[in-house]
Amino acid sequence: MQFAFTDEQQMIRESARAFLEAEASLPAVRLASGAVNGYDEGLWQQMTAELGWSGIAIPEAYGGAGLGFVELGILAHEQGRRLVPSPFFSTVCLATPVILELAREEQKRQWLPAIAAGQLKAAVAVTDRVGHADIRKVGVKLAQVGSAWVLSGEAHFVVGAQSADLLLVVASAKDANASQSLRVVAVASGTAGVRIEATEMLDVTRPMASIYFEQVSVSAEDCLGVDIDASSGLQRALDQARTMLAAEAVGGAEYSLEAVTAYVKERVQFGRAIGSFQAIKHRLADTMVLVEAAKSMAWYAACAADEYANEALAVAASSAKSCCADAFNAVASNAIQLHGGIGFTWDHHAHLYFKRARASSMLLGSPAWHRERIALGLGLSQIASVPQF
Amino acid sequence: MQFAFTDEQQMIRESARAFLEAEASLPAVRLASGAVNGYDEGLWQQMTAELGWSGIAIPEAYGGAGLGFVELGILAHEQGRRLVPSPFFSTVCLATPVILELAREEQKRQWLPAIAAGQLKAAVAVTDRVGHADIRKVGVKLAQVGSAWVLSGEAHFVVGAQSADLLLVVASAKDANASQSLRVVAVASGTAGVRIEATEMLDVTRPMASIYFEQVSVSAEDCLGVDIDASSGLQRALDQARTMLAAEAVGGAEYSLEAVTAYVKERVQFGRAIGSFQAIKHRLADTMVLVEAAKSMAWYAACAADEYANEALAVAASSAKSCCADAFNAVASNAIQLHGGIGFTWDHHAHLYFKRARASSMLLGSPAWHRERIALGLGLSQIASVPQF
Amino acid sequence: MKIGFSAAQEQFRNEVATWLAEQLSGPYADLRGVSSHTAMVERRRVWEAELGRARLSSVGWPVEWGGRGASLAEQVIFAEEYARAKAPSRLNHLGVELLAPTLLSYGTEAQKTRFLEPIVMGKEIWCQGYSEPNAGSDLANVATRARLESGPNGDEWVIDGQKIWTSLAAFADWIFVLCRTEEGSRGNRGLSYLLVPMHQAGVTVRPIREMTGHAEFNETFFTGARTAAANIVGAPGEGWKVAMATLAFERGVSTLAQQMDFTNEFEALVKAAQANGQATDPLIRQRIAEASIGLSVMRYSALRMLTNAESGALSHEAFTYRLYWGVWRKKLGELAMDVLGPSGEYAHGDSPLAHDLQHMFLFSRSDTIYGGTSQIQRNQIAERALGLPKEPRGN
Amino acid sequence: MKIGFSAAQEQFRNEVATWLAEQLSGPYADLRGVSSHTAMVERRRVWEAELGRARLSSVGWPVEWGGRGASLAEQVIFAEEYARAKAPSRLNHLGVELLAPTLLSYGTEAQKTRFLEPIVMGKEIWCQGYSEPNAGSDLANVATRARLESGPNGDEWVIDGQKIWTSLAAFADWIFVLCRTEEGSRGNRGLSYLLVPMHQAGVTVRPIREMTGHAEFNETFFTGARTAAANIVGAPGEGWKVAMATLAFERGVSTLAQQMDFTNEFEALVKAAQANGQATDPLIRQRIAEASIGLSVMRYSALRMLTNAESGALSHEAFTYRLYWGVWRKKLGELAMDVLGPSGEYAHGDSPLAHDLQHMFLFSRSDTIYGGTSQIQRNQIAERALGLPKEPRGN
Repeated sequence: MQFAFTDEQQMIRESARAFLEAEASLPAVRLASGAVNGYDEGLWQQMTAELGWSGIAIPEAYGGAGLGFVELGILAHEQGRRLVPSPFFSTVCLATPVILELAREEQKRQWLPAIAAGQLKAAVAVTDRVGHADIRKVGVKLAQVGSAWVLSGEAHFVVGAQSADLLLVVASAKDANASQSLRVVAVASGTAGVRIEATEMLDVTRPMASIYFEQVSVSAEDCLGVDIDASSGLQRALDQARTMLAAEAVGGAEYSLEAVTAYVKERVQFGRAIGSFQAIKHRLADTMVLVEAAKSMAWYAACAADEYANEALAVAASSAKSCCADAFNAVASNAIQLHGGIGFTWDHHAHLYFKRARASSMLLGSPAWHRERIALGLGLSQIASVPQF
Repeated sequence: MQFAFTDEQQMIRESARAFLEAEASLPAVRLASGAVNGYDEGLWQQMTAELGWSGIAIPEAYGGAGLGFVELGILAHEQGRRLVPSPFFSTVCLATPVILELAREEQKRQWLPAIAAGQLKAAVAVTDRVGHADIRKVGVKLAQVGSAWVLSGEAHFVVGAQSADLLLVVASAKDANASQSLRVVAVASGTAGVRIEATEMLDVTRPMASIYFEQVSVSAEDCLGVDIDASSGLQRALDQARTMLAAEAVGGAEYSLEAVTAYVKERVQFGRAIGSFQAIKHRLADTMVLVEAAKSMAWYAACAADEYANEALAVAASSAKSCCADAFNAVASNAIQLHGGIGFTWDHHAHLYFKRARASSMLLGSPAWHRERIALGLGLSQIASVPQF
Repeated sequence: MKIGFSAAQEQFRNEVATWLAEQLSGPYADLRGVSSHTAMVERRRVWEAELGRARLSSVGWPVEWGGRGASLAEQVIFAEEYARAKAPSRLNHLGVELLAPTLLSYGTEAQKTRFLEPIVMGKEIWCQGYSEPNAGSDLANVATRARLESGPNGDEWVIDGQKIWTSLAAFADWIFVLCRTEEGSRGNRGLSYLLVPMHQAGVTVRPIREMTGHAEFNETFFTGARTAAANIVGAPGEGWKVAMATLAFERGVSTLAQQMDFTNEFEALVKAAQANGQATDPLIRQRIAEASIGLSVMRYSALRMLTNAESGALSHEAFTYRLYWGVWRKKLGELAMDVLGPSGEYAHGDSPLAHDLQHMFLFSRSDTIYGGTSQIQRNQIAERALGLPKEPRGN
Repeated sequence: MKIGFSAAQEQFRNEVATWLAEQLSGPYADLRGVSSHTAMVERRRVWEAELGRARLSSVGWPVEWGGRGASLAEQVIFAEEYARAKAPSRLNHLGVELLAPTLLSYGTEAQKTRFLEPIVMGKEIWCQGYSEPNAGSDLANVATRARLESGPNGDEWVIDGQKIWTSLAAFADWIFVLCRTEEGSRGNRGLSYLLVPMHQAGVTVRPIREMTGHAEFNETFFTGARTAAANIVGAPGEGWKVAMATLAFERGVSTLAQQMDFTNEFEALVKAAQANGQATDPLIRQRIAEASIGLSVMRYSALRMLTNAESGALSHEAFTYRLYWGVWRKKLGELAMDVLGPSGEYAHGDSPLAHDLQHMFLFSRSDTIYGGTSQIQRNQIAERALGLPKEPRGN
């Protein structure tokens, strides 16, 4: 038990912060979000090929640094501070855990070194049109037709799909014997019958797309793993990704608080810095309480992503995801309020954080959905009516 | 449309306030709550026989003043300011509307003039052991055995039962043909087989009791009305009583706010009246927003109790009940906080209001129960899981 | 105290509803449901004139100024029916609801004669020039200057400075401006309330893009802008008093129109929740019920406020009303997004209904900022309604 | 960063758990679950001594003072197991957790020798004399006076004044008192930190009945109370510095014990909700989940805080922790009452479980008041952690 960063972790954090402060200013972030696929490929290459961020949590055997989710979380947190648009979340925080949990050895050897080297970008397609957070409600079907397999249906809110080389598609499978299971199918993004439609989102810093599968032929080998239901491994990987969203949210919340604190020290009204008014002071104090609480949760959950078995991880991940999302929403909302009129304008950074906070809180399960999941995890008996997303 | 007190209503308010300020100081209220049956019979006689409060909303034909729920609400509001313990709520705000809605003409002639004159006290037994707010879950059964009727079961949280002469017992009835209905049965409190057990409550200002019915023989004539299901009329009467609880809660909230405002102007810390600190000022401002909102709702609902048909009244009553209960709870809670340590002591008035606020909010349906009822009233389709109380 | 309407009042309701239905299904069908500040401006000028001709522009005004001298109850009815008919939001609401009452109280006879008729007939659209970059919450810190100069057109005020958050400025014909006319004065002294034509070289308008993506507010720059010496309301140096009176009119019957817009937004939200199944979620239901309670609170608080205002008193609920609705609507916005779920995150929603709700959510973030932040509102309540000590100014 | 425990640590856990289980099912079975400040005092003195003999009174203390020099992880483990075993709440927590660390930092060798052993062995129970009727939030306003006098027993401090909210004073043997030793001094200057025996004629204790119906706090009156001149911690006039150091120890490992109590309360609430069906109410479930998140927040915030404190820094989470738990527990109390429903309104609940939850609800109203109100906490956070300007004192 050692609930503090090691020296190595501290160093990773400091160098990541220094790098992003130099390379990912907020104007640059805005520019990147308007670029093709919504991110800056040059920056991405620096982050991956040069700095090795994409391989940080990949085992050394597959070309990574062999570290864990705490180190990955540090990188997610620093990118969250800057809202850096990049394929980092989709490829490194989401697809990589899915591969590590579910893929066969030869699949790992094929994909992981390429991800670690910054040469492969991946996305996970798991959400249906409504946005259900329950993986039993995926919108893609995998059907056995004779000896062939066919993928059809739609996936939505797929983070990073536009730029992905590799799509990991979660599908409900029915084999020739009509037995049901959940599968993850690897599909190259250029495959015939796969149509990727970029969707314009309120949060411009995290591009998403809808993907339509029209009778896409795949083979049994395209499934991750061999003949096993993917639910348990997928759930674990999703929970790991949720802990990374939590760390990222804390980064955004932390930056929002710092920026608005600096502003209220400068802005003068009634002949005083507005930060001298107790109403402002107390509001920021309450905000800081949320941020500090979220930090504790995010790092606890990052540890859990490494150390805990599935059920305990589920509770930790849901706790961190909802707690950090709520905190980020509240902080970003307060930041607009305390900036006054200027905080409501397009050119100010405040709304970018506000929109990212909301978008993140709706990604992979809303705070309410996660709280219901925690209740279930606490042993409170199942009920009829649960949040949809 | 005239949403302001008439001169007459204004006069009723002023004279009631002056009377209670003279006769019902907070120490007197404490004393009364420790008396037999938890109230001051002398004060009650003044309120009824002398001032005619118990007959204010009873039609002139039955010895009352023939006014309505707005006037009754004014009296409830003023008593709420002082937390006056008395049979007023049980007899005048609850039992009287039940009688007016459901009783036969001869029953009205028997009871209403006596209530108006302060000679009859009544209570309504409607809640089961769990405290369900749904009248379909009453804990008393009325069964036809041959040509006789027998009452058995329990009622709990019966306001004013200790002091009541007349009990109006809500029972689910099954007649010889096994057809079900809801009935209200009038039972004198001394009847054999009726056992009234006073229950000690957190809120000492509103005495309650549990009533046990052990094979109590009644006749068909003891039922209010003739052979009709009482649900609809009972619901209306309960909704009218809820609007009076709302008015009473607003009175308590208003007084709490006035008292704590006066305190923060006097109490000095750090060389300043604590009411000069913006944190305190803003907290009280937010509190006042709640109180003013609650006032608007309470008077709207009191009008609705007179003017609206059942369904619209249900929404108005539920809105006012939950809004005013939430406001009173918040105000009373803030009052303790802003009084600091002294507000937490037994001898200070703050906890009396705090406990009354909570007790009232749980009486005849919690805020959550009422909000669900509003949702239903808005046409949102029925759901499986609703609040129990 | 009574909430029902009389038969005569219901008759008035019927008349208004019929007229509106005819117009909005007939010649003005294109304007039905138009709510943005900036859409279809020219058509809405025509609509304003139509309302004026029917004496429906300001039913509460005296008959001699183009109104109907309607009672409070009738004004309530008009506001309800106007919103129910989904009539377009009032282009000239600043003229009708703020400037005109100010002129009726503080204007000269000549000013009333000159300005009221074009307002009531929709011929001149007004905007408001109060806030400045350094005079937001601290409005008395106004720095825009005006000086009286003689010239070929007689004495004129010459105005220099910058106003901000001037909604409607992009097409307004006139602006009422709070500016400093006494050199070296500070705070709320030495200010004057001027009426200035927008269509002149000295006035420049620059739209401000908001976080909604739209530009409903503007910056307005004055560089040697001019207006006749007579276009001052109240005496020179008494502008603060007049400006505060104008703000008080924000608590007028216009609030009822706004409430009906809120009701429409609420109903859209309920519709969305029913469509996507969220209406069966117990958590969402609670919040919908809470929002519905808020609508009633606002309605009956406004009625109390208006009734009390008739008797001249600024009563408690009048202080709390502004804060209440700002907070309420922000919560409504959050509820709307939770109802929509992930698909609410599409930049323009996935349906017109979703788009409107999303826009409401984003725009509502300013509801606790403009026209006095919630922090300023709480100061006002604490100091003026509760009598707590004043917040000290800095140096 | 790692949250799991090592094998050696799990071994220590096992040892502690076994010892506690033996004691609390054997000789001290009567003390299991005793949590009130004021219950079974004499028996709990014996228990304190038992803990001392087992070197479990203060496992983190140095070995020479009766502790085990336990690591932070081991202290966490001890706190967890102590609470899990439902061992009685620590009678001498003010001595063990506040005074002793203060003496270790600021006391003379003679004071350590005199006072530490009776604390660790449970022989002398301590209480705290800080707050006064006019020195609550404004603690520096202390008015209790002490002057040095010569007498038959040598030089002694003679103390006059009144303290309030002195929990445990009814049976404590000693009190540490903040008092004014420089005539005419104001604010935080001229104060001293004295150790005063309670069992003397000059000390009178009067219980304060709280809204819970119980009297867990007291007023303590000093009328010519005496203590030896040597019983001062730090120099005369430096009492403020010492007192503040004592308060900082409130953020120590004792917080872990408190958390485990919170966990027990939370679990009782869940049990009640399962028993009466409220656990199937989606609204209640959300709030239970939220409360559970708060438990994790507190646990991991405390671990961050303690880890950082080891390196000497008072970090951000240390400022926010106190406010967090006060607010959290108040919400837990409200949730408990909503879980219980109408039967929670019975004066003593309708079961022992309900009674405990109800008492927690009522008592929790003071959690945002005592030891610095939430308002004071927010000032501290804003000024010390965020660097915002200080609140000015009056006159």
